[in-house]
Amino acid sequence: MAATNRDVVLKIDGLNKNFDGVRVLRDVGFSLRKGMVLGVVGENGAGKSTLLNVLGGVYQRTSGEIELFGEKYRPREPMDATRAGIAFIHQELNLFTNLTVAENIFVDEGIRGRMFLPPKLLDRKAKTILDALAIDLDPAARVEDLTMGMRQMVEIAKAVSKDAKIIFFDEPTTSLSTSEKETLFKLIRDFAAKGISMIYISHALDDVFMLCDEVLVIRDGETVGGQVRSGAITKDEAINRMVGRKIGQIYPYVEKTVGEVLLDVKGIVRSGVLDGVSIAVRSGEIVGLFGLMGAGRTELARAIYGVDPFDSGRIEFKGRAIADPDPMLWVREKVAFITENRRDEGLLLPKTVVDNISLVNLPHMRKRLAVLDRAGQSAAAAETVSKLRIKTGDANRQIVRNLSGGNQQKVVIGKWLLIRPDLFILDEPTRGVDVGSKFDIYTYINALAASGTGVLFISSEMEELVGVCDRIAVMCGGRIAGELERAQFSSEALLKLALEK
Amino acid sequence: MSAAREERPQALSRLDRMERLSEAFYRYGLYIVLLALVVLFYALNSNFLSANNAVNLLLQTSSTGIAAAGLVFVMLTGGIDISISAVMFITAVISTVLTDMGLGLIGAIAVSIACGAVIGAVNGFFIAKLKMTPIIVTLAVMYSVRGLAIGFIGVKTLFFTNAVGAYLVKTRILGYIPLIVVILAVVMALCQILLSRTLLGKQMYAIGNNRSGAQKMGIAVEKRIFSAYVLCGALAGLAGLVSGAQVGQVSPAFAVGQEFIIISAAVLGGVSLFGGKGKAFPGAFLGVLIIMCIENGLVMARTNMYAYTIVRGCVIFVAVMLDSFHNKGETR
Amino acid sequence: MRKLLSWFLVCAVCVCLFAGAAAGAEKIAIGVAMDNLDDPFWMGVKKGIDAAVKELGDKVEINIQVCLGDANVQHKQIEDMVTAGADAIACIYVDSETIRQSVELCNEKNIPFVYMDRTLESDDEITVSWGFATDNYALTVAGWEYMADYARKNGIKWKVLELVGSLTDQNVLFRTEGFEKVMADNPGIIERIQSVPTEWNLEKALAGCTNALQASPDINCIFMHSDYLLAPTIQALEAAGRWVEIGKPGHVAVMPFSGAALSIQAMKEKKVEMCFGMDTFGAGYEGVIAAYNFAAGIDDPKYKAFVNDPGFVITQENFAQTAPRAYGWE
Amino acid sequence: MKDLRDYDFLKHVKGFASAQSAIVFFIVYLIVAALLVPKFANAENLVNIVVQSSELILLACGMTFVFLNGGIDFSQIAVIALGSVIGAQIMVSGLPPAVGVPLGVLAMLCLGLAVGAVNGLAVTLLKMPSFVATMATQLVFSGAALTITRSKTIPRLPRAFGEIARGSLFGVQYPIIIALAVFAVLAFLLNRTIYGKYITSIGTNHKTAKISGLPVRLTIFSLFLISGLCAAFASIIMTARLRGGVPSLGKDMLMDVVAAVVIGGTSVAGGEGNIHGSLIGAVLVLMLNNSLNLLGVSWYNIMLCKGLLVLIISLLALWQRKRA
Repeated sequence: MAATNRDVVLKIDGLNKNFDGVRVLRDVGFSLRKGMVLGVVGENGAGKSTLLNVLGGVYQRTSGEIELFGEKYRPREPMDATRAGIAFIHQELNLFTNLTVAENIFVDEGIRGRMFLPPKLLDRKAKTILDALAIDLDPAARVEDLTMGMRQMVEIAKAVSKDAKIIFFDEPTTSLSTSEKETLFKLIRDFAAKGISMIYISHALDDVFMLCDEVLVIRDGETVGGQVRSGAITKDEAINRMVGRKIGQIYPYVEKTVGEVLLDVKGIVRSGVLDGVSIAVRSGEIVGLFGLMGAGRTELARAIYGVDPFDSGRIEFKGRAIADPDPMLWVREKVAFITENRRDEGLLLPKTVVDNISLVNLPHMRKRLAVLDRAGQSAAAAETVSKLRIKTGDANRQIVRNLSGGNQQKVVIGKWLLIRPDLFILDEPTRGVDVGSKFDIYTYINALAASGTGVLFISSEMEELVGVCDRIAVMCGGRIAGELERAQFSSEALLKLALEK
Repeated sequence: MSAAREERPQALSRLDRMERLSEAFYRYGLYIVLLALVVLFYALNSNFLSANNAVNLLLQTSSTGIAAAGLVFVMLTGGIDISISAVMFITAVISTVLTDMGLGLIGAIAVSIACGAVIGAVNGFFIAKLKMTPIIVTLAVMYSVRGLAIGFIGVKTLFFTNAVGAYLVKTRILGYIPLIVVILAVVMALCQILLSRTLLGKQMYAIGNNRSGAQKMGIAVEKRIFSAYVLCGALAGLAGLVSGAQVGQVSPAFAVGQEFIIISAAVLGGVSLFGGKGKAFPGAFLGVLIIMCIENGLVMARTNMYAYTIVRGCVIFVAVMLDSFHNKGETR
Repeated sequence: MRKLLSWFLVCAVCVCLFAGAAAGAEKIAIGVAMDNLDDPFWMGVKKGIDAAVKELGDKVEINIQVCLGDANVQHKQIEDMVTAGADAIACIYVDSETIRQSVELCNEKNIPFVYMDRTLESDDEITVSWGFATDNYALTVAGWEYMADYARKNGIKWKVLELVGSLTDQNVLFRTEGFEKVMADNPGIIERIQSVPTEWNLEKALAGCTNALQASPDINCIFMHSDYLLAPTIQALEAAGRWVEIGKPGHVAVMPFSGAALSIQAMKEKKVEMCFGMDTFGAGYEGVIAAYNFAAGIDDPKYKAFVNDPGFVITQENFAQTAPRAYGWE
Repeated sequence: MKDLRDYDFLKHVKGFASAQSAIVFFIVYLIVAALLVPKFANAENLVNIVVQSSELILLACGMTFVFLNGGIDFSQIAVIALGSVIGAQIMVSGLPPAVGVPLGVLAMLCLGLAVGAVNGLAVTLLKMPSFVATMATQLVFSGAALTITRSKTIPRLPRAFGEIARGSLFGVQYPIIIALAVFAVLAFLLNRTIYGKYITSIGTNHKTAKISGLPVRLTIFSLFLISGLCAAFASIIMTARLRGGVPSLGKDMLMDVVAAVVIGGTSVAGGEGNIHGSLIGAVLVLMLNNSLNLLGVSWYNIMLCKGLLVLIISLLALWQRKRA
């Protein structure tokens, strides 16, 4: 189903993007022809989503040229992209649960030239769009009552209602059932036939090869081997390009004596998210938890730490059962947890470095009674700043909001290190962090493990886990797909387990 | 693997059924409560259900109903406006003074709506543009407007018993429907149409549901919130005119504390304090009816005269508790 | 904390120093503490005060404060006036019990304290210099006796709806007691059907009145504690089609209290049988003059005994002579 | 010689940064009023103002704690009214003053805690927005005050109780001593203890605080207890001053309290603010009332000034925060 016409719809060359000094995209170039489906694959954090966000006007590019239908294209905000005919189906959908399907489709711009939008008119208009796409959805149904798959169909219908000529899909199939996936693929083939071009990001390689005309592999923000016809590349070769060997990034590995089981989690179930997960972490051991987007790693960590509820399952810590886990309880048990979302759940942005670092260990920073040991706080903060090599001004006055991403993450780690944790759960600790800070973070983790602390290291970057961990559990679809000992480590093996469908 | 996928949608639907059950109770609960109240008070005093008591009830709900309809817009976007009682006061004052000077009814209605809209715009400016906290802004505006209005007339009590006031209260359309009830019906209809049939209304629901999502999608969030406060002010202005004419006398303590009654009526009517949920008609209207039934019923049942504030406080507490349970607010 | 307090004291002291002594005041400073001004009745009293002030001319420096019915605010206002060097205090107090602390304060600084419109007896703890007030109890009894005779003459029984003002107001309580006494004296003739609380809130008055007329259509007399509540009552009666001249079917006898313009107007239109009249002008005028005399040390026999003005009852018969005494008379 | 830049005299007191704006307003207004308002700037009047501001200081301190979590407490007024009534009831119920007065005072404090507890539970467990929950409790408990006394003042409380408002120690009146003592304790709690850090951290970001193991629910619950307790202390002083249980006590103080806290620099968004500013804000509000009264400005214009003042100062705070 090769694209018949030759005219290029979207041309990109030399595109760069960096965040806080970290180069996320390095002169990316490719072209998208009319009616063509371009598959973009790569590890998590390789820069796939950033690429789409730049094209979709969510982020501004640092440098490089983008040509859309032959003219220069510089989107300032998502609305510019929509007006230019580009539609963006995000991984977390952008819908309003209190409105109906039809209302969601027309809520941002309504119907041209119509002041009144009676429900009957909206439903009729929406029905025509849905029928054109052979989507059997009741336009009057409230989005609240729809499953993930149906909601995705609404986003797509919304894109088509703006007569988008180019549609970006960012990990669309993570929480779809097989039948819902089939309808999506049929839809994409119809769009292609109608001359709509699409960029399809997914880590489900089988889907990509089956669906896309051409495939582009991205690793560390660089395209590897350029656009290739999907027939001309095997799955293993694609994985190889995706994985490759990272030059210059060596991962410190330290021999550790592994002690008895610290954390023992059995059969955690949370309907729709976790299907009976069991995992154990021993003292002095770094257990990696790998998985792709939507595999349920973050949900597992949050369930264990008591931030989110779960339906059933047993958690034991140092042999004692923990009935209903709660952060306050874990802090008393000296268990630390770094969340994936650093800005909203890890830091007090408007407060100073000292306030942030001494946040968790506050109960122990006191003189007599509850009097704050201010000097102790500053001393502990200063020690952490120097030990973790955090680049910051005067810790008492420096506001955390103004620190770089890497330094902010170090502050979060520092805050937990103060309680000298016996168990440390880290969720994507190195995401969006410069290479130097990444290395520092690995050394802290190793130092911790060497001193007998158990570490549960959650990441979606294989090299990192392979380099640092003693054991890696791989999650897929809310379940442990398998565990690899250090001897059996290989990116290919990990990816295979993660991709298992 | 795919088996796991298959069985997940069923799991969701079990959750949905429980959710839908509470949703249904929540939506029809209003009618049940209203019915229960009517039956209770009918038992206590037989002519509670007499025809002109019903009209009298509608009359009493009109000014609160008009203001509650306006408040729905603001509450949909997740905000609140407690300056509405001061707006009612200042428009009652202005329309009394102007009608004494010869302004007609239509003029009075226009002036009241315009004056309310201006105050709404002030609220909107501080809350939408400068993103300040609605409760504090509208509290400050409430005191400023009431002070301004009393300054305007000097510390006197005005009588709104001139021709326009009397006309507004006395005229009956088609023989028995009071003009004020017609105004209430028109306002309720317009608000509900605006909410359910226009883009502005839809976007207000959207903003209340997911403000950052609306922002990302390109909806003019600031403008919509600003217009919500203008609408709320305008309708509070109209409510002030109606209430002033009904009571006949506008003293400096006019409509003090009315904002809490209107807020609780809206919340009782299913308008959520956390935004994104609620209708003007039947929602807010039913809420007002319930509150008026309670007040009216209390008088009928000759209950102890101090119990009013206690009952009103309990009604508000229960209404908001249900709302918080249902819509899970953040502890603020 | 230490730093803050030191700053605080430094600037307080420096301001006092350079501000120097307040201008020497030969004039006599009179502080007038009023409850509220939001009602024609209070405006009637103010007319009296303004007349007195005009009469005393530049011999007197007046400072009128209103406390919106908040006892604590009134105490502070009197404290402020005393601190600012008032020579006499004339006061319409909010709360007969809490005002005693302010009187004690004035007694300490031997500043004469004069009450207006609301009685306050001296006793071992406080000494009140003088006061002018209406004897609400006597006035209510007189008015209701007139109504009782009226009922006997026309052979009707009064089924009364009592619109209660705010129960923190001493005068209002006397009115209820006066009414209850006459009701007790004329068992068959006067019967209270319902008493509706208004807390001086007009919406409540309107709703209460309307609902009461619904609940008991047999009501044929409305006794209200102030004609501040007359307008909503008229609205309610009009809505029920019962705001008609005396003698017409469905007529309800309305008994407004204190004699505002609306009541006088209604009597002119023969829609109201009678009205309790209070001498508000006297209260204001005499109060300020007495305060001035005590401050200036003038010994005027007129202001020896406390005045407990019996007020007057305006009826359709004596309308021509007594109505002009009402403050609502234009 | 220490470099002048180091000599930042506010540095020592941590929660002090934004009290600077309050102090500036205070001094500017003091001087303006001293010049323009006759009879304002004399020692006796200023002392009178400070003593009269004791109850507002207490209420403002209590409200500051609730503001720090981005909430608001409307029910302080009900605590004042109901506290006054209950305390008075106990004191006049035949018990000898030596027993009646302390018992009455204790009852008032307990009532403050009880109302605070109800608000705290409503906000933390029932997840109700604080402004509506405290609005409802305000209506319920002030209604209760009117019901108990059938809105009649309970008169002639024992002289000993009256002394709380009139007596003085080394020339300093008791009310201001009580106010400053409570202020000192609360300032110490907020700026010098771990509990204070909990409050500001939770106010800044609920999620981060929760995940860092801070006792979020308990702390927020305690804020309403403190607000209720402060209102109880204020009620004691006001009731003692009037020597009567007044069911409508303090009914118009809400705007003064909010004005005092906002002038004091406590932002309404939560997590930012200080108690020193509220103290200064309270005295400033009293100065405003006193000076405008002396000028003969009528009460409704004062009401207008306070409303506008809150708007303007919130604007300035917003602008300052944007610039910082």
